[in-house]
Amino acid sequence: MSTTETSLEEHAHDHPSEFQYVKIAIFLGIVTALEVVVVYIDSLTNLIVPILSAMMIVKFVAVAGYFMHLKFDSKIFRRFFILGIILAMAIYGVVLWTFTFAERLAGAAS
Amino acid sequence: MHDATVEETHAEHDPHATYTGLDNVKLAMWAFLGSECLFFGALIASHLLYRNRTGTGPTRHDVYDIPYTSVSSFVLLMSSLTMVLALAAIQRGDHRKLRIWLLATSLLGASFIGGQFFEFTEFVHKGLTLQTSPFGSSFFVLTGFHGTHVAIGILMLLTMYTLSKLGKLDPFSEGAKKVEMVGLYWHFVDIIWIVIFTVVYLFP
Amino acid sequence: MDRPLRKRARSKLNYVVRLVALASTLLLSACISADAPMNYLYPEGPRAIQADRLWDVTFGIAAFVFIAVEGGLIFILFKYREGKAHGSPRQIEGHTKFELIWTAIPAVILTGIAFMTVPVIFDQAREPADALQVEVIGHQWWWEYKYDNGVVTANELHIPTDRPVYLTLKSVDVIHSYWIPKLAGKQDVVPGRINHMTIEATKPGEYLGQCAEYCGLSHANMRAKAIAHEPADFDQWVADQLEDAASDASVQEGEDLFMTGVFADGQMCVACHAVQGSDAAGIVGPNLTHVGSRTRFAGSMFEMNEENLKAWLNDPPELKPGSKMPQLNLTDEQIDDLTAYLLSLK
Amino acid sequence: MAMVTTPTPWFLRRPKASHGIWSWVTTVDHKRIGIMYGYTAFVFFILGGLEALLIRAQLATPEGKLISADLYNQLFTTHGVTMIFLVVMPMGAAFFNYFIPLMIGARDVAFPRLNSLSYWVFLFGGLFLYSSWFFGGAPDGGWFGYAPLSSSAGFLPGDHRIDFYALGLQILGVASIVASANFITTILNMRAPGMKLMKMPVFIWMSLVVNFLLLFAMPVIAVALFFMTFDRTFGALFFAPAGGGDPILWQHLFWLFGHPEVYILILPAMGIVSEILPVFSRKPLFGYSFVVFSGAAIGFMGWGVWAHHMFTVGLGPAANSAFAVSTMFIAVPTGVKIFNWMATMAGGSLKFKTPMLFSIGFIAMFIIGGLSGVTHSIVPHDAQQQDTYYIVAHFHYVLFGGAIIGLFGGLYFWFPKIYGKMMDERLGKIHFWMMLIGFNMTFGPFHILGLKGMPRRYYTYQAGLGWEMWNMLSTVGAFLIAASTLVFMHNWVKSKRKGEIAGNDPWDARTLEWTIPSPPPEYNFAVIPTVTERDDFWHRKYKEDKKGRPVPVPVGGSEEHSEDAEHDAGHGIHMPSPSYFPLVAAIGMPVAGFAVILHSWPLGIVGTVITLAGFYGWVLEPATAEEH
Repeated sequence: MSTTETSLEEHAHDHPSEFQYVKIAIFLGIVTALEVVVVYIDSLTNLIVPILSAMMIVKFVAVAGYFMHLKFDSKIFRRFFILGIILAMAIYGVVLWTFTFAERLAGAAS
Repeated sequence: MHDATVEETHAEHDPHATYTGLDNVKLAMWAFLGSECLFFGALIASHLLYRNRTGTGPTRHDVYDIPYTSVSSFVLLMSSLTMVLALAAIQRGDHRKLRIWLLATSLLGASFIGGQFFEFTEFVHKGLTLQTSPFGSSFFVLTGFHGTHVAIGILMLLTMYTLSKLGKLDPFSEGAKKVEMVGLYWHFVDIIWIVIFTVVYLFP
Repeated sequence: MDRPLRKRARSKLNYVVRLVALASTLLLSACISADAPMNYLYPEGPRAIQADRLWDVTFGIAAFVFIAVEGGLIFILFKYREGKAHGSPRQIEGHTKFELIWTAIPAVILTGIAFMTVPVIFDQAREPADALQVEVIGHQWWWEYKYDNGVVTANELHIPTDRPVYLTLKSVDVIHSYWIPKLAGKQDVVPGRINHMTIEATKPGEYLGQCAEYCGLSHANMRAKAIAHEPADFDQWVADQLEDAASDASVQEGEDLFMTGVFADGQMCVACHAVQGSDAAGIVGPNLTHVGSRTRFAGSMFEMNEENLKAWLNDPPELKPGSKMPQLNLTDEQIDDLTAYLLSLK
Repeated sequence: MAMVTTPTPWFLRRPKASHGIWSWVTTVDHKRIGIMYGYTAFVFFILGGLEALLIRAQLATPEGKLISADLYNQLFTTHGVTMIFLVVMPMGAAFFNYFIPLMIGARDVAFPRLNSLSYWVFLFGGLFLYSSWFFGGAPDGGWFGYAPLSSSAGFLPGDHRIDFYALGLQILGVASIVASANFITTILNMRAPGMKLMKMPVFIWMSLVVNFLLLFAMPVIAVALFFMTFDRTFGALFFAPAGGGDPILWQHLFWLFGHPEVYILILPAMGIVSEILPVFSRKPLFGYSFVVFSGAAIGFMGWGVWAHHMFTVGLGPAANSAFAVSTMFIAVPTGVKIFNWMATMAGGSLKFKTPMLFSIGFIAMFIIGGLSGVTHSIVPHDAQQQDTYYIVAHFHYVLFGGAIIGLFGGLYFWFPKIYGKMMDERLGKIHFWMMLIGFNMTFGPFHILGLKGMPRRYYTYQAGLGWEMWNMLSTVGAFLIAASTLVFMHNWVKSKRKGEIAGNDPWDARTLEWTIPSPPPEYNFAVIPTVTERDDFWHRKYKEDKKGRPVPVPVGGSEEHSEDAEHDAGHGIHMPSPSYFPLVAAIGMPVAGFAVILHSWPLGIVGTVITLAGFYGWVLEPATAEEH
């Protein structure tokens, strides 16, 4: 995608070509297939969550960056979106943390 | 939806139309999508909290059919490709291609929803309903809200299709903006499914 | 010109008077404790005292800040009122050093408060050694107590003095909150979860409490009481409670009604209430084994006496909105018999 | 000017009424929508106030017999829901609507029709909530609607009261989300040339923060309310402990919304006060950037303190400590604001007009609320304070002594701009002192009641606990507040009719809205201003001498020029045409709400179809009315 790197924010229409879109879609399909394969590999027990998360993030970034043009559009859009994502992960993460904490306490008590 | 009126009142006096130079609708759309992250975040977090709370009902290992769901995930993923091709078409002013890709996107979206409907019925047959366990409640409400988003997206795609057919998506720069907004929404729904597929279905 | 100025000055004077009055009433009221059995600024148990010490320091700081800041505000209002100032004011946009100072000072004070608070939070969460274990169960709208020694009672928590009591809190319906202000801060009683709290009294006596989490129609009527005894008296109380209900021939009619009577809509006393040593083993309502020995009943709403009990049996939901105990359409005679029986259960 | 090639069908033609009720119903003018928001919020303020008076009358004496437990629970719930969702939030929205475009030099908001949608959705949401009084009773689970009391059937009397709560708030949430996206876009995109972010008035900054908070907080409560509705209506088990659900999840989701909500309520008032103080001190706001950043910091930190509402829930000492510390430190940016306001007044030439009095009252009362807030963060003692009147005292000092008093200040300040007349100063001052005294008399005693152990949400209390006198005092104070409100209403009506003519700039103020006529013309600015300074208007009027004192710029500068331009330009400006589709789209929502309550699929379809029809009309109607 090096040709698109040069595109400036003002030129929002300087998108990847249709062929590049197809290539990205094929890439996404392959990653999805890999995800499913990984699930069935028993020896990965401890690594499976990080591996799946990494692949999920790759897919996420590909769709947001290329199909949603975040890579090429104004930074403000990206900030709005990332703000939402980070805020959501932070607060819901803490919520889940307080639950596991309480559960551990309850587990110790009973 | 696009608000042509303001554009006009502004365009008269200000060639750049907005302070930031960014389109109003697109800015609001991204704000809305930021907001949606919090919405789906809450649904996903609740599901994570409850995914093992199955009571006497079936667990996720009892009901999930990973190969099946990965096919429908793939379908939704590909609908993002057709969506982006639809946008590229109208940006070239090619309404015929636009309509083809819009239709293709709607069909892919519809088959995803069809697949989800089938999956839901399967789960109910296996004894998992909204009332079975917190796992069931959170699964159906999360995926149900996602499905609702897809359905609304299909409605918007078909609206764009009809508008194009009626010649109401002109001039094409205005029309392209409308399609772009629908596209952003559509891709967002796809992105959410990427997360749901991995976190809800694939995580051990 | 002179009049409005004077008027302005007067209105500012009112302001000062009002503020001073408010501050002094606040301080004054804190001193009045004798008439307030639930005033937690006068704690009687170690945990409540520990919390109160944190309050004393924090309130002192807050009172100081209050006087300093409100005083500063009043000073500014007087000093810079229109006409007093010399001509047009200088246009000052800000002063970074001042800004940083008044960002830093509160931060430092608050850090101090944080260092003071956090250890107490952890300290109070710890289970004390050698504690009396009591399970507290919240019901809409009364408290049930189950002691590890087998005693089951309601509304009144009997405890020994100078020994920590570790409460295990459970709820059968909605969220309640268990609170005996003079002995300890409150702890929510959450259905599906198990919470704990420790209370302890240093002096024998009665300590009032109440449910503090909104729990429905009669939330206001869900009172509690802790009764602290000298250890020997407490042991005696336990021994009494463990005995079966005394059977007394003079109240035989009431007992029969209680055990076998079928009232409005097929209701029976024993469907909900238990009396140890009899066939009555209901679990919906309070265990009545020694109900006659309690000082209050119906979520501690009423003093236990003949008159109140009769009024209660006549129409419970009228006296306690939403009461699970229904209107049984008892005749006066039935009420008399039942009352006599219940009061005999000492 | 719109080229219409095919004739527009009648139902898509844009309405043209410019006078009368129909013109208000179809208006998309931000000023008219602002006024409608304001009046509606005020009507709800009266209703919420009457509920409060009933509550206070019941509690005036121990064992009060005025109202039943059942009615009391409905009253305290509706009082809370009303004051938060139907008074303070929409009153803030009224100011956003009317003054954001005026203060940033814009002709309208970014999406005028969305703006009208917000209003109608808000109105119908409010009416939907209040309709519950006629269908088996109002919500009675508290504004916080704790599960499982509210989420499971059978714990509260009445079958559908809580459904009205869950669905009503859901509808109101739609209004808020739509409005927030609209205002964020407006503030970022519609600013006059030259108005960089750090040249925006503080009120605009606070509005921006508030709208981001709304944008991110409303979806959280939406999910919680959906869960509640699913539990109640479709038998889901999200919060049902018997089925394995956890009621604490509700509390997390509720307070994740609920705490940012507190700042949603207070920040508009902080913005208003930050505008009023400089005007009546004749000095710029002290430490503009500190005030702005502390506002943004409050916005961020507001997301990290929610569990301090849950200290007694049993989250464990680690979580409690973490939230105690974060709660303590949110006092720092709040303190910064207070010190900056005081420093703004220091060295000024203070004019004690009514808006200024309210602003000072705001500061004085907010200090009390802030300090009691700090005492809540000492967790072991919060376990005593929690759910007592001490907490009630705290948040009334913040939300009444803070938000409402600040908003009243805003009303007095901007009334001349809205109606072109001055409000009566004498009545205004009477209102202020009555309200301030009544307020302290009502809520001051709550501190003492709380410390003496009186819990909240009690429809009755026994004698002999030391609460009698303070309750009576509080009740008397509540009626004093009510009386002061009557004075305000009298003043409003009287001044609107025959107040002194205000002119463009009665206060010698600082921001752009005072450059245009009062009331502003439909198009606001004949010529979009170009901004060079913070408080641009002030700098057009005054230069500074060597000592930094303001010196009037000689008359004949830019101002007269713009007067001329106004006469020329006013005719050529096309404002967005009115539309009735926002109204149509909004009507469908309460219909769908009733459908859920009645379990009626047909009605649900009707509601959805109405809303969809509204949106389709919206998309398809021409950009402007046909011209003659």
